[in-house]
Amino acid sequence: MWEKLPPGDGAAVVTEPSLTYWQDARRRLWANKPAVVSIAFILLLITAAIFGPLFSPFTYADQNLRLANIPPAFETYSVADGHGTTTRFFLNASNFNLYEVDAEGHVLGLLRGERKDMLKKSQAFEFGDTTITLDYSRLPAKLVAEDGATISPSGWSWNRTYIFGTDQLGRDVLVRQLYGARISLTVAFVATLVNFFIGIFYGGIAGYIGGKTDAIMMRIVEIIATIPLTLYVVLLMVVFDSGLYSIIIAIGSVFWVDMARIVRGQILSLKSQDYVAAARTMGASTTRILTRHLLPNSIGPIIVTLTMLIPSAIFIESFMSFIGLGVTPPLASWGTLTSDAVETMRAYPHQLFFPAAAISLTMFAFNFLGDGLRDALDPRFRK
Amino acid sequence: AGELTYVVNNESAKYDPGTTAETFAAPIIGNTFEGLVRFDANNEIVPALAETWDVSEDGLTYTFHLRDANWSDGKPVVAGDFVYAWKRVLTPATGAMNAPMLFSIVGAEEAYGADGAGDISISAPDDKTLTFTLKQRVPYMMQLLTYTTFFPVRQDVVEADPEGWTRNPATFIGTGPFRVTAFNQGESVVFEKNPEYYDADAVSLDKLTFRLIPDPATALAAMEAGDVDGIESVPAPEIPRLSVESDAFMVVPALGTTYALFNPHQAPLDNLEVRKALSMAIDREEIVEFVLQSADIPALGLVPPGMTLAGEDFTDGRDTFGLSETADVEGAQALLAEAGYPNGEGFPDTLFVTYSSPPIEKLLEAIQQMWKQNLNIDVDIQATEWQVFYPEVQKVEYQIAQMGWGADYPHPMTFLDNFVTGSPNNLNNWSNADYDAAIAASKATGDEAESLAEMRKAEAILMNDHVILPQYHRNNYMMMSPKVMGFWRSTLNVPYFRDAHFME
Amino acid sequence: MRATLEWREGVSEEKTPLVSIRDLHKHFQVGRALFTPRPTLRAVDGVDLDIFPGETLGLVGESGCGKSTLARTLIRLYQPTSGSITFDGLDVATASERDLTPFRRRVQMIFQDPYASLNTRMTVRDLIAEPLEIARIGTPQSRTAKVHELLARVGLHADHANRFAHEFSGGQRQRIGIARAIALEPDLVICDEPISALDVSVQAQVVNMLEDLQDQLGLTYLFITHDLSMVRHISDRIGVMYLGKIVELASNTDLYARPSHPYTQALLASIPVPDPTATRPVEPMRGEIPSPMHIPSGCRFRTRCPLATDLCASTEPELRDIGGGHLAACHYAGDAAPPKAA
Amino acid sequence: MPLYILQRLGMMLLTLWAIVTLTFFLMHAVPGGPFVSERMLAPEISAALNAKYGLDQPIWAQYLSYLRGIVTFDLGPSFKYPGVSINTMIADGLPVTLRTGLLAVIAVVALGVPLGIVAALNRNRWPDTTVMLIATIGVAIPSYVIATVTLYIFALRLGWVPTFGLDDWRGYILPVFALSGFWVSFVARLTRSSLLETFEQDYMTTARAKGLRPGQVLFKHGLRNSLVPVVTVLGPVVANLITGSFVIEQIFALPGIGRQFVLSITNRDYTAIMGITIFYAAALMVMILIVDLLYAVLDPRIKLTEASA
Amino acid sequence: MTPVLSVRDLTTSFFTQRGEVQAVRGVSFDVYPGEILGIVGESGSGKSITCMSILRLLKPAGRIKSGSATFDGQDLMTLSEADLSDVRGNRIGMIFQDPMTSLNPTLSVGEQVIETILRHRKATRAQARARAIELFELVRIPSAAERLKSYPHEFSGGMRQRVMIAIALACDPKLLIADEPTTALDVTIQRQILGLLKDLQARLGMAVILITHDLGVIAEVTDRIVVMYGGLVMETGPVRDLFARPMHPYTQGLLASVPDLRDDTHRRLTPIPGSPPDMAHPPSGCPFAPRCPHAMRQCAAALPPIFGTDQGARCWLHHPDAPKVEVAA
Ligand SMILES: Nc1ncnc2c1ncn2[C@@H]1O[C@H](COP(=O)(O)OP(=O)(O)OP(=O)(O)O)[C@@H](O)[C@H]1O
Ligand SMILES: Nc1ncnc2c1ncn2[C@@H]1O[C@H](COP(=O)(O)OP(=O)(O)OP(=O)(O)O)[C@@H](O)[C@H]1O
Ligand SMILES: [Mg+2]
Ligand SMILES: [Mg+2]
Repeated sequence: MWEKLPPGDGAAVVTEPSLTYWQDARRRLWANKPAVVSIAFILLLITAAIFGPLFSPFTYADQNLRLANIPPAFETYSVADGHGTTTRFFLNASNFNLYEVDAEGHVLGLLRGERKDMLKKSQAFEFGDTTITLDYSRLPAKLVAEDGATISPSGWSWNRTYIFGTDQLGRDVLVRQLYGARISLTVAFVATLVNFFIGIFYGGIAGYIGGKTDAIMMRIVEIIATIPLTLYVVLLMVVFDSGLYSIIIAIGSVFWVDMARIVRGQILSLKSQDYVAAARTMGASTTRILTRHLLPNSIGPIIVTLTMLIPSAIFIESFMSFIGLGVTPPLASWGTLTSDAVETMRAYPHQLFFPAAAISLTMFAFNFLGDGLRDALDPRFRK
Repeated sequence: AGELTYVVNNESAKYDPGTTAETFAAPIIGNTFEGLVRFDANNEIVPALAETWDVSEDGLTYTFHLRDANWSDGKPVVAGDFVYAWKRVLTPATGAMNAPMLFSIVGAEEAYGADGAGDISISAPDDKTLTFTLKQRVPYMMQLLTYTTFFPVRQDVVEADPEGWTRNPATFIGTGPFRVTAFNQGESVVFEKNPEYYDADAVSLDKLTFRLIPDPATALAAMEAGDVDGIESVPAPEIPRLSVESDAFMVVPALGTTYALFNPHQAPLDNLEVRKALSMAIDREEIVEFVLQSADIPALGLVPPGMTLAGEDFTDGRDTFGLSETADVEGAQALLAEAGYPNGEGFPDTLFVTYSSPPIEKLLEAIQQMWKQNLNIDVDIQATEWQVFYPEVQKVEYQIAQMGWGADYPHPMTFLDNFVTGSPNNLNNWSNADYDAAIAASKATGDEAESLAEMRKAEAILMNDHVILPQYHRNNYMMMSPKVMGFWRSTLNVPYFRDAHFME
Repeated sequence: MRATLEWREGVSEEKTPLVSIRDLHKHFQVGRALFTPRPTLRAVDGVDLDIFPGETLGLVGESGCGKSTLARTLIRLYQPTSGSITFDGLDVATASERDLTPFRRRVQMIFQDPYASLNTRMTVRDLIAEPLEIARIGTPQSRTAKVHELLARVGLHADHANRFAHEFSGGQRQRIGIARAIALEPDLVICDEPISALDVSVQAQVVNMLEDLQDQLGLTYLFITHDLSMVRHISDRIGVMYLGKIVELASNTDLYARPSHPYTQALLASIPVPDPTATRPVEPMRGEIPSPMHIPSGCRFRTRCPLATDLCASTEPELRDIGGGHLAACHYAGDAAPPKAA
Repeated sequence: MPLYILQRLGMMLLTLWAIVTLTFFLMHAVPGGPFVSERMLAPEISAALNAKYGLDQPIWAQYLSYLRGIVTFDLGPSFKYPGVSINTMIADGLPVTLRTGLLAVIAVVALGVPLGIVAALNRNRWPDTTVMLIATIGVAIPSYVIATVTLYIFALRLGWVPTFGLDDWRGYILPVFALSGFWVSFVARLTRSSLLETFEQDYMTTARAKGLRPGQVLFKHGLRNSLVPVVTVLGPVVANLITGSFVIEQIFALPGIGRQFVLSITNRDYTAIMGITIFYAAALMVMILIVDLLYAVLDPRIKLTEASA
Repeated sequence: MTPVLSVRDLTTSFFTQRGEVQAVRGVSFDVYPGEILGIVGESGSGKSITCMSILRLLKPAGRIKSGSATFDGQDLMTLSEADLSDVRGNRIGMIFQDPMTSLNPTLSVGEQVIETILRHRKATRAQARARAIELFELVRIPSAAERLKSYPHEFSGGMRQRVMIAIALACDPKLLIADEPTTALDVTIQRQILGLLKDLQARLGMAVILITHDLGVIAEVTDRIVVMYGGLVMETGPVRDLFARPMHPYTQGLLASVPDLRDDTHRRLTPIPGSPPDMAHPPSGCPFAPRCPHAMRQCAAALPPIFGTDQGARCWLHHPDAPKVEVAA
């Protein structure tokens, strides 16, 4: 007990594996549940966008005009024709059409009745011996049996044929959305890249070098920010052609100015820090000081800005498509799906809901991922 | 008595009756100005500032006898006002877009070419008489005279401020049932009853407001919330609901046809069989019922129904030109095969250009898909701004272009004239001597029935060549509070509030 | 045991200085006046200094007298207001940032404020390896090995390589800064109070290490400190700064044996002794400390100098050799005995 | 400082000139023209119109005469609206746009910043999550959807606000909400992220060690040091909001210059395009100058260096 | 006499991705009114964290696991945040070790002093300003009035440290916790500052906890010292006794490391060999054992208690059964 301790004893040497900053950051990112879920979501989305349409009987262009504006869920009615067969159908309350469905909720087709009676505001449908009248003289429209009794729905069902319903031309909203994801995600990706490689560095260089360089660079930003985008896009469209390629050029050439300004502001307030001075005394190049010191320390605003700019890019794409630069019909992007659906918002809200939800969910994923990245990149944040 | 607010969706840039060519100006000018004659609620020509008129035997010389009427500032309307107004239109410096409407008057076209100088056969023998002579017969001259270009303007007012007089309520002096009390640009135009109007007793409304609400959805909300009394249009997806739900909903036939132009100078559309096959392959009934979801009329010809000549509607008994309201898929496929593209094979890539407009793009997508399904051919759609689209169409640099035409005056000629060789509106450079001859013959005759026959012949020539792809004939869908009586909207899209009044 | 650099025995004549500073000024505009001119602060106000290769030049002086500013100007973190700095033939004051690249590699600095000078988003490994990376020395693995070696030298664990600066105590951060500065084995290390935050044992360890490096590699140190015992221990020559100027410069033995400027004398008299039983003379210096915004006329120390005369108020004393290479900027230093020296 | 401001103002003129020049030639290079209308014009009519508005002149002559106009602050007559000068067009539309825009700016600051603070203070707890969810939806849903949906719910269904116009104060609620939604969300997120960064700084501990009240710690020490990115965003946002939004003015039927601007582009109303662009450019540049000056106020370490320095 | 501050069994850990870092492992000491208590110890031994824990100023990753700190009869560990803020900066002043990052870079130094005064004293702005000028003069900042307007980055390291001192002294605290307050100061100013502290101690009965590495300063101004190592108090006692007869081998090593001012032979300094323990994995026994020249098996096995009363040391050597070794410094 009291004898001398042999040298080397008593010092419990536990060595941790050596991690670089990036390894460490990765580890922290994996420990962040929302971020991991977001990554999974984004990957799933990309996979679905690439392979999803293969599993659908429809393409983005396949129309069935008779099945236009069908909702994703509906209340079903059953009518027996007196010969042992029952017909199940549902009523689309916004266009007063009846659609036949099967027991699982597959849409079988439009039921044709007599010509609509515009005066009495009613339409009769015959099912074998039974006649049912659709009475829409008063809203909500109701179905009336021959004896004048109102028929009530027998239950409700999801739409199994068109899970997200159909659009105004009877196209499958889900499939269109999956195709739209390809475009919108590409746009988001391009916007991110542009902001990363132009916006951040442009702003970083302006802020870090300062002086004349900064003055000139920021004036260029002002010019880009003021020249009306529409004019610019129209010109681009005339010079190039419409299509994804031109959108990339359009977004690439103007879509980074906000980021540049934000980064410049950050750099201005960071560049007087001692650790920057230290890096300079080590002979670090401007690029290195920017990439290793200043930008990582500006990551918070950068990520916030990035996650805000992505949806803007998605909607700018739809605006560009509207004036002719961008996706050509019948292809659609999330942006064009959304803006087209605004018109039908009251009658067929599902057409707006799904693309808007897709964008929102994706933004949630980007935000959680962004937050996770930001936290992972900042060792000072506690878990 | 009463105040009425009516929503318009667009604002016109120009309210000068002589110079403007904008349809959006019509509601304002139509209620503040009257010309020699006007339409009544049944689309019949009735006297306005002219009490009576005589047309010479050869149909070339018109003489109008004016009634005692005043301008809205109290000065009497004289024949010289018309002479001034029309000659002003015929001065290029005025910048009147519709000057060519007057070119059929003797000397007018020449004067225009000479900067307004020269003899034009318009004259006012006295304050109450206006007379002019035409170069050739114009069967639709009376209808034309209801157009704003023929309205009188006041020389003193116009000359005092040639550009600005229409912007200032004090100088915006007209001859119609209302006069403007405020121009709120971008917001509203407010009118009051014009006490100087010759038929002022018939005018009931004290105050009329045209409120600009550019978004039809907002306008509908305003209407449904009871904030306004009438709206000019309703969003298309709401039509089924409104048509059953609302007693304010109105369908107003419009003299308009929506069609696409085939460029007969570009392969593969230089082939009549191809054109006809394309036209046969679309299901116009489905388009109207499911794409437009409206009460529009599937179109098989150029001229819309609703124009009566010699007691018959122009479209009565019209041929179908090999088309049908539903698609004739087999016929179309056969034709296409004949043209060398069996089952669409080898059909070159074709571009269908249009202007940016969501409903039109939707329509085109449906057509695109019908061609794909029925003929197995691929057509690309390209939508661009009107400003980009239209110049290209003018240059006839397209394969298929979406177009449409609304009548300037309720006469088939407003449609048929566009396809005469050399017409500025002949946007596919189609030229057919027989067609030109038939049009000329129709104009030359003084016999309405013969004129009608010639026009029908002309339309058949055009349609059988299938250089246009008729889609549908338009209606206008609007709302007006059921409490408002006496309001009507003409087939030329002008809402008239002259007789409007609130039901007690 | 290490041989003192015998600079006095004519070495200085043979050796060309590594760094040669002439009449260096660095002035700042301070405060934030939006519309009036901002007052000028003369932080470094005419410094002449040579640093010879292989020596340790200690720099002491009152807090706020411009030591850090001098160091930062020397390394061109500040653009000098006027004057010249020559490093091994390179005109540092006017060189372009590109021309400075080799200079940057050869000169490193330990910052007075360790935490602020460490990027909080880098692990200690990355921080210390950064100069190596910039100089493109070694592979990532060899750099990590080097980092571990450096950590051991400054008394930290290899494990610490994975941590971030905010996880360390003040002294530990300081040691990270030291490790980083010596990583490249530069020619000149500017040490701005490198050891003040360390406990004495670690101080000893670090100082020993610095001395070993100097022996092995012939490093040159500019050693700024307030610790007069340590500066005496480590330096070959010591410069004393007062209000933006060097007022005395001598070899370490000479300075302690023969402090010739009244400020130096006051300084030496104030050293605390690690002996609770020792008694100390009364406070050696009184009077207002002048500010670098209002530097007194003539001798800048005169306002607090017990010996000040009219001459001191009118004429600024030159830094002159008072014998044996011992430089002092006092009219009465050396042979010129003060008139009323007590 | 005064020198700096003068220099910046000088530079502004130069930038403005560059913008004017670029926009002018871009605008003329783009297909279409002010007289392309619904239907075809006879060639002699187009010629007459072009002559009337000087469009028959060579482009550089048009450019020079335009420049001559703007140095006298005359933005010229509208090509599309005869009898309307661009000066009056802007003067007429601006009050409406300014009122909604400034209210939106106030909303952005008065909602965005506090929401960001609340979120930061409750990091990863429910108030934070709630604010961030709303903020995410706020950027993910475009303003035209927000405008249409809120109009439907609050104006039509609930009848709380008028369906159009600004005739009473309630009319402002929806346009301002739709205008500011995106930016409130953006500013809230920026504030939050920036504050979290600041909270990690040592001087925040010092502020607490001094016994300052939580509010003082937060606002004086925390917020001020977090404002640089917020201010960076706010500057251009102010310029954007006070020059109006097409979508909002369109949907809520407001007679502002935002809609006018877009219309002038679709109409190729050359002088109007130029005029509103110049106005926007000037507003933007002034705001950016203010932002740069604010940088120096917020953070004394940021030096405003004259370009000559 | 009752102590102004009585710290008992203070235990603080940091919870990092790598696990728990036990920075302070049960520290107890008392500070009496009018006393200057010195804390010395290995760099990283937990001195600063102890002080921060007393005022509950740790960054979120750090957590006080147990212990109490009774100040004026109140346990600071259980006080509400609002009540604690009345104590902080008012009755307890704190000087942080790192003056650059501890000052707000965007506020003028004057403002940072003035706001403290305004927070705790009923004073007008002008009065507070006057007091700030007075404080700046006390800490020997030249042109005090003018330099109130300066920003931290315009100050030298030592000047910033003096600003921190001015802030801490602004409200005449009963207890001053000074974490290396004079490291960046030259000896003349250091003396003046220490003189100032002594003066306040004498005049106002202010108690001071002084952390420093400068054993000269310790010797000169403190009454008692606490020696820390590895998050533990290793030795405590009156300054004279401790310097004369250090009981703990670590204290002995510390004293031996100081260069002798009177020596100019460039004798190599004698640091304590080895390196301090990693607090993420503290040894179960005496943390100094691996470096201790006298280490015994018992040392590695169990943590020693503090032996001794007035002067006490945490070392098994002082266990009655332990073999006696020569422990002269
Ligand atoms: N960036 C700056 N702007 C304005 N003044 C400055 C700046 N840096 C230093 N000063 C001023 O210059 C003087 C000298 O400062 P410097 O940091 O060189 O002192 P120092 O000798 O290193 O002091 P210390 O020993 O306290 O660190 C001080 O009065 C300080 O206020
Ligand atoms: N945020 C943190 N996360 C993890 N460990 C920390 C953190 N802060 C401090 N530590 C650890 O706590 C221990 C005690 O630190 P403390 O700052 O109290 O040391 P100190 O005695 O003040 O040393 P010095 O004299 O060097 O300032 C150190 O080993 C340090 O590594
Ligand atoms: Mg310094
Ligand atoms: Mg410490």
